Amino acid sequence: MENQEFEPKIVAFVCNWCTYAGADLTGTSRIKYGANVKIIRFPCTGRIDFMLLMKAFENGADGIIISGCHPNDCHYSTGNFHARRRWVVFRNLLNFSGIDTERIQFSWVSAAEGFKWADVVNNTIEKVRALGPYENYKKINVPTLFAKEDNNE
Amino acid sequence: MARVGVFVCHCGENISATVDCEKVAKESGDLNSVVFSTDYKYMCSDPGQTLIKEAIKEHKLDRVVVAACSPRMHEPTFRKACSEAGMNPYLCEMANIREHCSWVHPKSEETTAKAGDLVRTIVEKVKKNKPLQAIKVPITKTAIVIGGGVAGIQSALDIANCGHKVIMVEKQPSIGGHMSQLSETFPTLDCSQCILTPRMVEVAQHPNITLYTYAEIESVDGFIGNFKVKIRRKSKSLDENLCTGCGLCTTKCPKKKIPNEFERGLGNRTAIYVPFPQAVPNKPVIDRENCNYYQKGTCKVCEKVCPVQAIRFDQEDQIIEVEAGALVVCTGFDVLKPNFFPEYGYGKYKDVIDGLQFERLASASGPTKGEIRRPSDGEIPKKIVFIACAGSRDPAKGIEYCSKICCMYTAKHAMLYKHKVHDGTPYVFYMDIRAGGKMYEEFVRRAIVEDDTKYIRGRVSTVFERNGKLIVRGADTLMGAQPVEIEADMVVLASAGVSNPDSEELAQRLHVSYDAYKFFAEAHPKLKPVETNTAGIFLAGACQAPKDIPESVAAASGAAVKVAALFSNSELTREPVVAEVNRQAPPVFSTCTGCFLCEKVCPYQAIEREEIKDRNGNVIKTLARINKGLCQGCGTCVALCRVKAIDLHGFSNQQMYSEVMALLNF
Amino acid sequence: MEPIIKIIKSASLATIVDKLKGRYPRLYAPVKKQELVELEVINGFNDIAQDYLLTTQSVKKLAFPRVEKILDYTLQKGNIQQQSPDTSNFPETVLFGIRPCDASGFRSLTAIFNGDKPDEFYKSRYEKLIIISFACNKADAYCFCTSVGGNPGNTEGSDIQFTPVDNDEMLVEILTEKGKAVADLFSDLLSDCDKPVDKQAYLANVPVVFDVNKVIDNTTKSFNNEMLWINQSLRCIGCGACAFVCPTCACFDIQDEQNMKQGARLRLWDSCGFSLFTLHTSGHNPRHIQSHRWRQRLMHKFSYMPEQLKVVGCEGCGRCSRACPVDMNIKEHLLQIAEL
Amino acid sequence: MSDILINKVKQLLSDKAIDIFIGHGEGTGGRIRPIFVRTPEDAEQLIFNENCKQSWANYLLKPEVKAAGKIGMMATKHALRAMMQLASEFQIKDNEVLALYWDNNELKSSADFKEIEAYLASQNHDILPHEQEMIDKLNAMTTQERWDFWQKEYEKCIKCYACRSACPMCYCHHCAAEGNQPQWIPVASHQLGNMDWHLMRAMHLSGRCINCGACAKVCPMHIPLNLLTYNLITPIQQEFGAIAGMKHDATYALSTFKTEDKENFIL
Amino acid sequence: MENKNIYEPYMMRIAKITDEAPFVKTFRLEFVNPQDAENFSFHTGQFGEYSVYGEGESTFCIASPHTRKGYIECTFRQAGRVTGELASLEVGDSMGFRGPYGNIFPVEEWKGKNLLFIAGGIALPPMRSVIWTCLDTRENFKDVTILYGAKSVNDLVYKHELKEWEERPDVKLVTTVDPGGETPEWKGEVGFVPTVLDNMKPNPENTIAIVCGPPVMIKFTFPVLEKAGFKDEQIYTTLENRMKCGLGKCGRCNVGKVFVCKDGPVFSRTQLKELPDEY
Repeated sequence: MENQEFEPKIVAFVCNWCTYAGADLTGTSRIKYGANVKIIRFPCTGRIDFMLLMKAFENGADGIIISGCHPNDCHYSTGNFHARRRWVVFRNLLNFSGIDTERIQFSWVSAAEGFKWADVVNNTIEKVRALGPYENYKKINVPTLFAKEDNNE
Repeated sequence: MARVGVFVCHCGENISATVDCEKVAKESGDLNSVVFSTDYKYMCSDPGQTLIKEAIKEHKLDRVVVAACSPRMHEPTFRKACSEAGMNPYLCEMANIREHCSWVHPKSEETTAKAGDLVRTIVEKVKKNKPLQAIKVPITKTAIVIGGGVAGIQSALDIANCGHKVIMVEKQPSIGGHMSQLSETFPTLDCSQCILTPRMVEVAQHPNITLYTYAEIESVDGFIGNFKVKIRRKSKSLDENLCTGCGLCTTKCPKKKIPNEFERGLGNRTAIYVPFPQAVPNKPVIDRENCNYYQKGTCKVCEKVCPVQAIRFDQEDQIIEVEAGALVVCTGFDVLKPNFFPEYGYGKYKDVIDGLQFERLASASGPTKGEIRRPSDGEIPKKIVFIACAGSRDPAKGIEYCSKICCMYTAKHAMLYKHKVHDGTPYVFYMDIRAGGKMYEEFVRRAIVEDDTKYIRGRVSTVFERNGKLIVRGADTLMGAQPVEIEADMVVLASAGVSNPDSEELAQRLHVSYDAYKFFAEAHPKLKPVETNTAGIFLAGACQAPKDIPESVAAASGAAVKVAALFSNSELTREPVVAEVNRQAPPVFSTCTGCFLCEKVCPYQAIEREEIKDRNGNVIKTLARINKGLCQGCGTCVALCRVKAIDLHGFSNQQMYSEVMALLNF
Repeated sequence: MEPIIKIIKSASLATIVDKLKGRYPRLYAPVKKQELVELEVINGFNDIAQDYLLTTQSVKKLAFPRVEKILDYTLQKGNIQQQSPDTSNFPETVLFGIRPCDASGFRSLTAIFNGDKPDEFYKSRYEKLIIISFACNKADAYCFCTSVGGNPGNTEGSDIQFTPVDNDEMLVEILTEKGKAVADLFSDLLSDCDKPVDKQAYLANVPVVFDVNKVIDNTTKSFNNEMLWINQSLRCIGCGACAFVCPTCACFDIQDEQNMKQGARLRLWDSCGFSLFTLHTSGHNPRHIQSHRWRQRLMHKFSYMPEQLKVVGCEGCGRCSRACPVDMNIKEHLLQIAEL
Repeated sequence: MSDILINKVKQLLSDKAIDIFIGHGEGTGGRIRPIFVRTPEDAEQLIFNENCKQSWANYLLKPEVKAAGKIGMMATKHALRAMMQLASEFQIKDNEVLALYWDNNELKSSADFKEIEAYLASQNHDILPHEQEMIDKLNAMTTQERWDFWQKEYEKCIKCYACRSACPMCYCHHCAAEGNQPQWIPVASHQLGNMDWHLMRAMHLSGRCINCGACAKVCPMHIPLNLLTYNLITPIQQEFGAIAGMKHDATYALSTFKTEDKENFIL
Repeated sequence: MENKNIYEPYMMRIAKITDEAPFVKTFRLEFVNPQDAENFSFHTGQFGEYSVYGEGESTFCIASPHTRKGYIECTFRQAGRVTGELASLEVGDSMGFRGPYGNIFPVEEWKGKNLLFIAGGIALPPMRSVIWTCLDTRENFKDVTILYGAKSVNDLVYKHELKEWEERPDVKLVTTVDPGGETPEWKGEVGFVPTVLDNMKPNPENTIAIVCGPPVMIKFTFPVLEKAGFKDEQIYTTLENRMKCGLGKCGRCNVGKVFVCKDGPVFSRTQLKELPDEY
């Protein structure tokens, strides 16, 4: 029952030239999607530092969307190819460390794909909602820092 | 803290219909560092902008967040407004609460809350913004045009006519390119040389154009506006200043049986030669590989006969270094090599030729003076089979693309043949006829209807010789794949247009990217068709992909305009969104470790090496440095750098980190 | 107070642990965890490691934790509120089965933290510690407590000390009032010691390797002996393992962490072996090479602390050498210095 | 073996072919420790036996060692790979470091990258079977089990950075963990700070790890850190065809790309 | 006050901000709690730990003289995480201050003597406190000379106070900038501090020299003073090392056995000579 109430927090890391523009088109076309997703604009997927993804989970994100230009369409010609390689490696590392890669959705959304963006967002919301809140991080983050009781060894 | 002003736009009803703008403005006023916040009907309107400007002055704002539409729409507008109020424009950021919020969500608390989240995120970002200055790069107003084909000629003339200096570099002894080899051109059937040669001469005579033929690009360094280019002028063994172009040497040269490249091997030339009579410059070069003197040590006939003593056997290649602000690459294309078609017997049967060879046969200045005669015995062929898509659209041959020009020139060839051999029968095997273009379809129609060309839709499986005839065996797919066999006197292959054999090497020298077929890649296939991903280097003509003459010329003029536009200012102003490698006082110098893993990741070769030297000139450290002229600000290096020694202005680590923190906390 | 000597059956240890646990839920004892022996809260006697030399980490974390919050604050706009964490209610904590060198290690920490302006966090935590040590009946090649003034049966810093003696019996020394109060919990299990026990005979043999006073003199004199420090530290890779496992290393860092709503100022372990330890923002580093940092480590323990705090900053537990990735055996280095 | 080595090093030092030699020496209680030999006499302390598996490549960039002059090093397979990887990252130059290594019981010496590459090409570089077993075991777990496994391990970490100090590829003089603008990695060694650190380090070593295992061997808390980076070796080799430390001029796997790289996980 | 947390800062409010030079600012801080203001006292030469909540602490000297009560001032250059955040604070914002720590300039002992202040770059702030202390009790001292140098005209801090000192008849002020750092309007000296000092031919008679600056400047200034005849006990300086606690506990600021935070930061050259080169 609780999960039905649960509205996941999702951060979208997107490139300026394709997905951000695609999301603009979603807006211009008045296609609706969930308000859970908030977009952070990067110049290129190649700029997206894996540390930022880690920080997102640490600070309470339940899901992450990373999206950029389709291969060969990168505004900077190759940024997304480099990003893709890093994702392959990073996903592997996260998975190995027990971090749920199901909560990270990678996608290519072009400036023309307003519908696709809405789909990606809505599907991700559904998926993450089904997975529930990301409790693992919440357990290790909050108590160490801000709890009032003495947690030292 | 910083003094941030937040301006929430209603965008008429576009935002306020679903977002409670007043509430967003009020709540953002409670954010740390926000000293002023308000909402307004239309922020982008004149009164809206005035509102911002006045608030900046009144509340001494040093940061501005406009919560409105997409920054892709109005960021320049608001930055300009802030700049007019005396603020650094790069301290203004936009929160997109229209496209990413009000338009995609229903009217609800959540939608308003989301707008608030977006504003808070951008407020935290803008607090970490640093004042930036637009980057100014001086421009050397000289363009280098690489390749002297029709595209290069057009481009060079256009740029030169705008009043800028042009250096044209041509690999061959003469400019003119493939177009000078053509007989007539489709769809007008006007004489190729008649329209081209006057322009070739114009290039040679233009006061703004310096022409280097028999020359190649050795290296390219620098960046837009400031290229340093080394050109290798291959030795012509000739003092060009003395040579009058009388041609005596070429007639006296004892080596006369060298296959002439210009005639595609259908004619011969001498070792000292001018490629074709209308060559520009019309001065010979010595082909050292075929010259008796260079190969055997004796001869020097040309030297003896030269009335002005212009022959220089000891002349060496010369490297000249020039500075240029832009480069236009017009290196053209090549035709697929014959060994690609063992099944068509090219190279095995003399009467199987390619399209360019047919052009030479049909050319009035060609080896047969324009008569269509078989290379084997000089007979006039009565039946010619033209095979379109010889290599093109054939994944098995590794060429998946359509060479685009073959349909048209094959129709032209059939027409020319029919016009010259009235009782001849042209057959064309084709896959599809692609005749998009002004008067193109009509042209093909004419070949079929008026000139009675037999078009057979199907592929040719093999060509072989039987009783002195070339048997072309194929299938007619319109007749239910019925086998067809034609006894032909001659076969012409519309060989695929391919990239030049040295295009990959050149691309690497120019630092431009190229596709799987080694054609040069444009920066954007639609919106930047003549730009490359390296700023200041442009493309035109068939070096990008097979193109016909009008297209090449149009692209060449397009590239010329890009160059002229670049040269219209003495400085280039660029957005300061560029990466930078940090620098610190000695003994640290930088956190950069000099691993240079970033070097290869940069799409623009903007990462350079800087050597830090001690007082005695010993290198103590080698650090990465970003060339601001080349950097386009993608930030791929920033995310790669392990020590975070590189940061991207406008999207810095601090800014992005703050955004993530602000978005998720609260 | 005069130590009270008692005897107890080894078999009663389990009962003692139960009683202690009943009274002091925070009962720490060495627990075996694969290759490690860690000091952890135990649930019962069975959790306690049977056969151990030393805990991998020292016990200092109970009074000087890895991460200690020293300030709390909220970050509302225009209204920052700060609050010092409450140090008055740290729970009473029993350290059971730690070694004499650990117990005496608090001497150095106390000298640093409680001298001058006392550090409430350390002071309050330390006051709540009840230290029940076990004298060592074995030692390894790294042990050198006897060279720095300690011994395997050193009672300094302990409230109660157990020493295994013959016949499955243990000698119990009740050393402080605090210890006496604790021992009252299991006084029924204690029997009087009818004849004097030669405790020494049951202790591990840890030969004296060097004269600590020689070390103190020679380190003090050798500050400028660059080659000495370079040769000793050439293989030092500059990690902080030695400092972090050391029972007396007290250097710390202060850092803030926040989540935009609230934050905390934390005191964290730090190590003089790190190159960043002394790095100025300008890039200038007073101890710019590892040999200087190694020198600092030895000078601090064997020159500065004896002079200023009147304690030698080393208990001879040998943890630093065991933890050292490159086998820098401090005993050897000190011997070298003693023999200068 | 030790005798051959000692004689060789003596000769190198007396010929002034090298100024300092990094080799294996006898440590406390049978441990192996690195020793630095500057004179032919000191070379007597060198040993080499089946326990000498450690790589000392992390010393090649240490300022004090570099200041001693030309470096010679007893190089294990991993040390040689570290050299190649360092060379590919422009940290050492050809003919700068003289490596001694055993090739079929023959002591070879070379400072030439090509020779070392040829030797490396003839060797097996797989990670050890028990390490692979551990990785497989972890991969067979559920995500939550893996999380729990690693949290338990991270909890132990005291952030002494021995893993970083011992790693031949962690040569950055200003580690990202120490960057504080922004403070990417919490300085505190609480669970979160520890996890951040280890994940970041693993990511930074992806495609660069030469599986010497030093990080895990030196960890005073016995955290199997090497598994984090080892686990990435296979995918990087399979997906991108890259193995670290085999060529002195290799391109870093994450500095390049292929248009056909895997993307089945991208919508 | 018994269980006082030694790490708990005074809550301060920024009363005034002065931009001194590029990336250099001066804050005037007032105590939020009036009780704190009353109990607080310090003496020139001492320093403190200034903190931005959420970012951390940073060490600077107190740049105002103890003769002026009710507030303290600090001047800092924006360089790291904490100073970067400090620089973005505004008048009215809260910050923390822990202190005062360290020893003091023995101003009492200097009574009746000539004073020669020599400062370079961003090292004028610690000097400013003692300069003002002496000027506020001007009658206690004889000649007061101030030599101050910076990289360029732009980098000179306390420009308005320099002007004030320049105009005072009872102070001799010499300002200098490094060669290349001068502007066309510059009327001061051009040259490095030690060179300018040498040219000034300072008279050691009954004079105390107080030197403060980057390590390089100090290293080159001492020999000049020595040459001029200054004895070690006539020369004072103040050191800076990285600090965290300010209480002699965290273990990083020591120069040999001496903790800069406890035993310093003020040292006479006699003391300094006994210390190893660890600063």
